[in-house]
Amino acid sequence: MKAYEIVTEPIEPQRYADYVLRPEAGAVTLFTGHVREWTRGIRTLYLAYEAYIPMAEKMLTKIGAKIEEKWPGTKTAIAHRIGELQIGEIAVVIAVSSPHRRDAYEANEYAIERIKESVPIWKKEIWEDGTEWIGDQRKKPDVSNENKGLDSE
Amino acid sequence: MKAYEIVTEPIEPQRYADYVLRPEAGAVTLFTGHVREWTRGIRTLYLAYEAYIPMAEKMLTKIGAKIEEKWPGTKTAIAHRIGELQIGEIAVVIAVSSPHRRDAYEANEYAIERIKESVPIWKKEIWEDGTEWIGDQRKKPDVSNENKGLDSE
Amino acid sequence: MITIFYFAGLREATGTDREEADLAGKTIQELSAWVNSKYPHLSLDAVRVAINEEYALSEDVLQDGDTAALIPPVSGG
Amino acid sequence: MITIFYFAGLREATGTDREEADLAGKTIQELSAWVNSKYPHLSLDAVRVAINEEYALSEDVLQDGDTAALIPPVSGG
Repeated sequence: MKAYEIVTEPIEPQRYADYVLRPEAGAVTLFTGHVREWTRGIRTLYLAYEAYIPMAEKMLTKIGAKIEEKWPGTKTAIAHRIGELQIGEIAVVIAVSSPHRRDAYEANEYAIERIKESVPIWKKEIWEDGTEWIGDQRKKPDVSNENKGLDSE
Repeated sequence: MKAYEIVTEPIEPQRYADYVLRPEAGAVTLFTGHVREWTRGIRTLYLAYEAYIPMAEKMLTKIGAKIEEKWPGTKTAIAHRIGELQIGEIAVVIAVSSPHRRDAYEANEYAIERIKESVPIWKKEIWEDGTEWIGDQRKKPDVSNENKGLDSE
Repeated sequence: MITIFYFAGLREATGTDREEADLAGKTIQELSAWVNSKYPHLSLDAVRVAINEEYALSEDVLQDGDTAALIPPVSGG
Repeated sequence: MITIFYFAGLREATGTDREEADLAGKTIQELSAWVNSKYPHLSLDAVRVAINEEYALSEDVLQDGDTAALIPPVSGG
């Protein structure tokens, strides 16, 4: 494994937690983002993710470097899976170790915010009656009219 | 396993993450607290934890119930290990699943704060030149004079 | 009879993890005084007491058969 | 020559994941105009452009051999 990677196979989160552990680390936070079946009453059958792989891995690496700068003493590993993912499967894993727990929580949450904001990865939701590339996570599938120009429908 | 337990064997964190995962959960946070070798220049050889087991398990269960009340839709599992723990080993694991990630981070951090504040579990640090029951985590071993009446030395 | 539990540093300082005492009808405050008179070197300043596995108030009254646990400052996690 | 990458909805809407175009010396803004004139049904409002895997500004200038990626709003995580 690499510390910052886009993968196509199922993610084993423990590998990333193990990677960041060191004798001086008292806390490890491990975040996993999973494919959710229901989003405000709309049932997802499965998801398909795609990425601009080299740029995405570069940006994950930069996020990790930024974290180690903002929270000295932390160590980070991040992986995002692409391809078809079933309900419950892990799309993203973020592991952060730190001497003290506060930093491990904050840095971990910072990582997922940064990923959702700027790392070139895209999610397509496949429902019973259609599909859509999700272009802005603040919107719901059924109200994303502003993004229709980018949709696959 | 139980959702809220005091254990004597090594903790396998993934079991707790798996326990809280459900189809409606989009996020899982897993916190592990590890035995740290160095604390402000003092080298720990290993730790010994003890607990008032039935009360500790009751209180962990209450913390979980409180979390599910404060952050509806979350599901929590917590385990704390007692006995002798070596550097790097897991003392505590907290798994929280939630439809949305914010709640999973907040609820997880809430759990560890509550544990450190009131669950009857005690840590004894074993250094090269002595031992001490740690009675107040805001203090360092070498400045905990106020607690000396409770110390084993 | 009341069963008193001692943990961590208190267990080591008293040399016992539990003992029985005839303290039914007494308050938690009176229990603490009893422990303090028996073990004068103990400081109970920061110690909380749990009755039957629940934190108790100093004015709560012990009933026959209760377990009272002396809880020094905790340090789990 | 410049290589242009299309992802996600843009890939499906253009029917291609990449193409070459003679845009060396042009700005990102001019690249966008070129894409828009070739695919008038595309809305590029929320689309960012990366040159050689780094987000670029609209006044940045393309050089021969660059790759320019059109990045629709991301939705990883």
